[in-house]
Amino acid sequence: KTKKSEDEPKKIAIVVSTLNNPWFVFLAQKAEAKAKQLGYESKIFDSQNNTAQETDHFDNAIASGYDAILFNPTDADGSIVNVKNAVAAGVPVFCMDREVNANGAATSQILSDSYSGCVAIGKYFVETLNKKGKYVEILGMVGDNNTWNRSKGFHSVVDFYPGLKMVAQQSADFDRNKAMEVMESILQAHPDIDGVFCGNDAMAMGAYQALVASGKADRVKVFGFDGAEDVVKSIQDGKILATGMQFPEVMAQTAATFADEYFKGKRDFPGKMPVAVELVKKDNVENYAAYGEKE
Amino acid sequence: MPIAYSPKNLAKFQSLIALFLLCLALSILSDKFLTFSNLWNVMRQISVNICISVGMTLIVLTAGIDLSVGSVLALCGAITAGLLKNGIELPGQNLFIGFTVLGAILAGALSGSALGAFNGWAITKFNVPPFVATLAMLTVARGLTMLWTGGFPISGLGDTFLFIGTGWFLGIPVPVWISIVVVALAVFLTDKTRIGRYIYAIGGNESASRLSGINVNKVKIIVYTIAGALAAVGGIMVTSRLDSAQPNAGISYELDSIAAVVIGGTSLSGGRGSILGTVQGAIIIGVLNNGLVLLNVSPFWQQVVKGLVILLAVIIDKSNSKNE
Amino acid sequence: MPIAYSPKNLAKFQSLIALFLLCLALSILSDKFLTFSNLWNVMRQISVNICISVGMTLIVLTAGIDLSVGSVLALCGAITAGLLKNGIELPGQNLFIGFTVLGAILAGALSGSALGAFNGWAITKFNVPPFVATLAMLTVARGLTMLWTGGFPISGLGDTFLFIGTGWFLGIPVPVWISIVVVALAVFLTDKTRIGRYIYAIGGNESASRLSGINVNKVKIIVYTIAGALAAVGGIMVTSRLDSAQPNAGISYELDSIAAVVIGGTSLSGGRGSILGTVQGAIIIGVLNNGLVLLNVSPFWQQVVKGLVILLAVIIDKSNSKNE
Amino acid sequence: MTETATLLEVKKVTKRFPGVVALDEVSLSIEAGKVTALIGENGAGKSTLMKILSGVYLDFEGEFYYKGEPARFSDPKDAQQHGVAIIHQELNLIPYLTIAENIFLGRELVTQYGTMDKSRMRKRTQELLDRLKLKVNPDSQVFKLKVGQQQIVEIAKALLTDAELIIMDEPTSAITGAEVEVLFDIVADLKSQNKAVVYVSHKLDELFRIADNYVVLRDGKSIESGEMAGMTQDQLISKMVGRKIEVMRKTTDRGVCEPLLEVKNLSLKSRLKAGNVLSNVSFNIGKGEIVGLFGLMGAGRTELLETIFGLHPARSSGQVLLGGQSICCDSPARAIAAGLALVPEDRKKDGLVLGLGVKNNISLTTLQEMEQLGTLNDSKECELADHYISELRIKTPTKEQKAKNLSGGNQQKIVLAKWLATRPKVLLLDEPTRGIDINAKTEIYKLIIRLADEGLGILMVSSELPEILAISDRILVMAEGRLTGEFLASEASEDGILKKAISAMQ
Ligand SMILES: Nc1ncnc2c1ncn2[C@@H]1O[C@H](COP(=O)(O)OP(=O)(O)OP(=O)(O)O)[C@@H](O)[C@H]1O
Ligand SMILES: Nc1ncnc2c1ncn2[C@@H]1O[C@H](COP(=O)(O)OP(=O)(O)OP(=O)(O)O)[C@@H](O)[C@H]1O
Ligand SMILES: [Mg+2]
Ligand SMILES: [Mg+2]
Repeated sequence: KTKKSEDEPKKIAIVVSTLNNPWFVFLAQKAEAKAKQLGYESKIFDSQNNTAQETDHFDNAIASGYDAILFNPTDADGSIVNVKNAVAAGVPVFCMDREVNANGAATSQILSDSYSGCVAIGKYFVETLNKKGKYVEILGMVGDNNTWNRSKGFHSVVDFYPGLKMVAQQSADFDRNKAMEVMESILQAHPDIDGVFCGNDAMAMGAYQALVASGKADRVKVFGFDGAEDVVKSIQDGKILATGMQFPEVMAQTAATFADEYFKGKRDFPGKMPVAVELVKKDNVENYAAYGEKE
Repeated sequence: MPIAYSPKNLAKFQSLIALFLLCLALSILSDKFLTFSNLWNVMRQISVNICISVGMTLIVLTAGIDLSVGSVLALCGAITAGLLKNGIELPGQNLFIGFTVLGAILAGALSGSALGAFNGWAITKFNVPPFVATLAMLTVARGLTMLWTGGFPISGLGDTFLFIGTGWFLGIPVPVWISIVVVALAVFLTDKTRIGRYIYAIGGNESASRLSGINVNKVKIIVYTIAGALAAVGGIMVTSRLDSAQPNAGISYELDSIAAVVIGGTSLSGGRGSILGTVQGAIIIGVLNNGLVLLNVSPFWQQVVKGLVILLAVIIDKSNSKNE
Repeated sequence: MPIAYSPKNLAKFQSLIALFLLCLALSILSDKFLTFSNLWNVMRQISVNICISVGMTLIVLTAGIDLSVGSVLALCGAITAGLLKNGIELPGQNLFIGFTVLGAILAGALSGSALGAFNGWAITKFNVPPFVATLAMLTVARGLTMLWTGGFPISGLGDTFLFIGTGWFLGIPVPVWISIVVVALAVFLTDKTRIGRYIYAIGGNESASRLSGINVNKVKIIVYTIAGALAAVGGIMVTSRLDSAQPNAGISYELDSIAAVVIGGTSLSGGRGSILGTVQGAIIIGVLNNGLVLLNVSPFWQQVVKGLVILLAVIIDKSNSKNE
Repeated sequence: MTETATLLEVKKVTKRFPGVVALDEVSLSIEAGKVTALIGENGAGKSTLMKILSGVYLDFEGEFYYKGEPARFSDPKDAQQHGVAIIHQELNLIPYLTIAENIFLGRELVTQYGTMDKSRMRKRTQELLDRLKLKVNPDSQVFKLKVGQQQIVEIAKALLTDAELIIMDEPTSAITGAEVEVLFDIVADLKSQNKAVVYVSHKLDELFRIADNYVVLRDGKSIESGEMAGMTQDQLISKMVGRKIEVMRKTTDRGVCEPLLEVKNLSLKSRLKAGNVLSNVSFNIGKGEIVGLFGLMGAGRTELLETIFGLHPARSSGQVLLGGQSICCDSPARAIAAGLALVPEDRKKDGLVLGLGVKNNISLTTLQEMEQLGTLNDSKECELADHYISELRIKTPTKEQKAKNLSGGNQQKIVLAKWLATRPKVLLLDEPTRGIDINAKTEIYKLIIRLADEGLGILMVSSELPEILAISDRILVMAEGRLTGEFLASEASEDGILKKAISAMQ
């Protein structure tokens, strides 16, 4: 690696899994803002949900002399190699939101616990549906492990209640439009459902709109995950029941701060630092804004 | 109506067998398939694809291709939504321009036409292969969408605007009306006007068309402009249906749309095909998507089944129109 | 070497101007661009695209297209990873078959060939347009990948296997070696063998080729099989590089790969083009991706710039080879 | 007509293509009310000149005067509007459009609402087709027509508007007999309306019938012009070629010889309708025998050759024997392996890969022999190409030149070359001299005769009776898918053959 003069500001790369989803745009921008605020040059890399592209970004970032990487992995397993390579090249990696499945590979991981978040949603789901009824699950991308983390967290609770029957489980790729269309078709087959659990908030909004169009919005309870602006507002208005609020800004800022401390010599970072996912529902929604707590 | 008597289109509709078989199978497998509400549902879902596929058909008939439809759809939807919600604030001066629903829609449609015209211009002026020119536009328009929206959806667009995507008129959903009008105009264009004739001629033999005195470049630019405008219409419909312009709207729509065109019997090498064939292709895809969900096929198997059914549908149609 | 003296290829390389200009601009704008480590970087990054684009070139030369490369890549990577990690357990009987690295790789490559052969079979036997047949395969192979992996990546494949994607040999990264070998073989195939000549002939005039006694269907099946095998090689490389087979790997690779082919001057209507042109196209795309990162262009602007540069590159090449 | 006004005057026009000077300071003049024959060997530059006059090529040196004014048309449509119509040598039709749509392409009639007036266009088309005596539906798609019918559509296209100057670049290359007569009537008609006609053709006897003046081009230069009256064929030929050549006429009669190819009860079902395109066709071809196959347009000759060559295995029945052995040709590859070769009727569509070079086209059928250690051997290929380029006198700047840049006649020679390279036992020739100049024709006749002498059996389809009579040992006549007559060369007469060819229709 080329040695740099001391007065040149250090550079921080922010590699996020995708920018095709506002949640990650928010995460990336907050990380970038924090890094800049701390006096570093920083740049966002978009992996476009493609682990191979992520590898390219890592190679390019290391080759062009970035000093730290704030990292939102595309895949818990597929990204391990990248993290290891960077750390081996002397570039610390701080994971945000999603983890990589290797202990001690990353310098530190600041994680949002989707699984437990969805456990909480599952509990609330069971409660609001009174332990019985038909429901629909709309999954994110089938090949994405976050999809399954969330689904498993949810089912780890809900499957204990035989009165709750899942009549359809379909994928809508985390996309609002697809979720709406899938929901429209499901409603044709199952007009009598009581609840919908969606793997993210964009899909929750799409499903909700399909329900509105078929006049069932007030009967069917919709649950999302993420804490997007639309959904927080919809919870206030009583349209959507609940979502799992993640705290991208907290994670982003923590990661940037860790990088700053790393440059200043600190080395003992927590291997994993969980940032809890909070259940947002009608009675606590006033505490929250988009992607976080109200200022 | 011009649709009725054109022999070219009648011939096309002889190969509806695959669609018929598909519908038959679905109505046996699910009693929900052949209900009015579900059929409207399918029609409404495919209306966006029909709009953009009509434009795509025109382009493919000239032996071109348009990969940028999805991005242009997203950008124009976002432009319409942005103007509607925030208007334009001219920086520096204290000037703010608000947009009515109609104004915003017009602006969106015009942007689509402009992007399409740019495609056509690059293709004809510099002789760039349509694949490359529209691939470049696919990337550029997506980037512009991200820049315009900042990567965040633009939501809450007001009830008037929502009418376009969710309203009903004379018992038919508004998006279906829109697609009917688009299809009728396009059939009229291809069957009854000189431009339409030239579109077929250029796709059939470009150099002979040029020798016949046809202004090939002009026709191509017009076609790409129309396709851009129709992508914008699609974008406005999607935005209105969702009450939200999604920056990632329309990703991979180009494949769906080309699939509708090709399944509908239009040849990618140009000169042969029809708008109504494309409509049929879009319906096959739409019915299939709907059927797989109605039957609650697991998402894992869905793709396998979908691919095989599409292949089968085309094989059936092919072997049936062989004696053409 | 066959590469050196073929006049066809020399002609192709006269239009390297766009690539040269691009590299010049980048090395002026960033002092990191022209470093060895960065150039190896670029080469390693494009090696997968080169592999699949070589197969795509052969197909496009016959006037076909293959949309399924990305899915086939994912499926074959997953098959290799799965066999390597878990072997096959025959249910019922107490039989377990383990796989060596070589065995797993072979199985992956064979699966790719089989999928490719299926494409070719559907296209030639039922006269299905390549676009439709491979679109169906795109969906089917993705579905099969999901079924095989259960939607989860398969990771932890052992150091031997990782050598393919991450190792170095004689100072050159192994993936680069692989792509060099693939390119050399393909150049040999197209320039020096009968099949290669037939590929050009079929793309140039299929009916004249058939009349000349060429077994058109056989050649096409071979070509699709080769493309499938190369997609599998790409999939194995990606999997090895990541030490993990991703169910979502390769999405939209068909566009990247067709882009490399077309930017490299191969005509989508068949019969004209070259492997080395495609390599050049892949390099342009790779250098551009790399350069935009080095120059610190924001990701949203990146797409805009990337689209425009690709358009420009093709325009420069076009206007330069006009007097051909 | 007595007045002779110069309608068009060409002055020192030069046109270069990469590597070729197609026209070299050509000057000539064309008079109204006259038919000017433009003659010259293949590649002499005739078509190139005609394309310049009709606004297709815009970059050339020199100038021409039209109606006394210096003219430079901006595009084909401009030329059309100035009254210049052209029938191109190569068919320029849109395959998937109908006849009516093709004829009106670029000049559609519209109704008062701006939509196309299909019924009026259809009617005009029907009138034109009637005038040209082409009995097909104006709504049939052009790709379904035979080449000859397509050529008539091209003629109709040129006749649609009232042009002052009508250029006909080999308008009869694909049509015969009655159709040619119809065209000549039309030409006479045009002449009487004081229109100028430029007529390009390699069929010299046609020129003597209709042309008033001649202009000779050789190697891109204008050699001579003058009045047709008083010229003899031999004089014209020697002006064209620059030397005297002898027009072939076969003398020896071969008599009976052992059968090489036996066709028994060959039938072919129609693709479109019920019934047969070929019904129970049986005949033999002997070793070293040249059999001419005559018939009117659409008689089924092309389909007969194609069926023998294994192109329609699914629809055909019957037996083909070669040297006493039944050969089951279900694909061209099988047919070639058995020793058959087919020179197809439409060289652009079925004969050549236009984007490949001369060399690669020639070697396409015999690539297997070009291999050494599994790779193609370039020097073998060059050797093969050089051999045929010189043997058939193919005029091409290099052997890498793309086939599409050669003149029509030279393209035909490439097709012949690639089939001769397979060293076939039986050669099936479908209109082998279409569009070929007299010199090359003679060479091809010589070649055919030489091949027959070497023991090949040759079946040659031709629509030119004189050609058939000149070189066949035996003549078969077809009408409506049946063999209706058979003549020994010594007994054959034009009259007798024609009678058999139209017999089935009555
Ligand atoms: N597009 C082209 N590119 C390169 N060379 C060409 C092109 N068109 C014609 N030529 C060359 O120009 C010369 C004249 O060709 P032209 O077609 O005018 O001949 P022609 O007299 O019409 O011959 P024919 O009787 O065979 O039709 C030939 O040598 C031909 O190879
Ligand atoms: N592709 C086709 N579509 C429609 N009709 C066809 C087709 N091919 C052949 N026919 C018909 O089959 C019959 C025989 O045609 P064929 O080409 O064998 O005749 P031919 O004697 O060779 O005539 P030509 O002199 O025009 O080549 C004709 O009636 C023709 O119209
Ligand atoms: Mg000519
Ligand atoms: Mg014929």
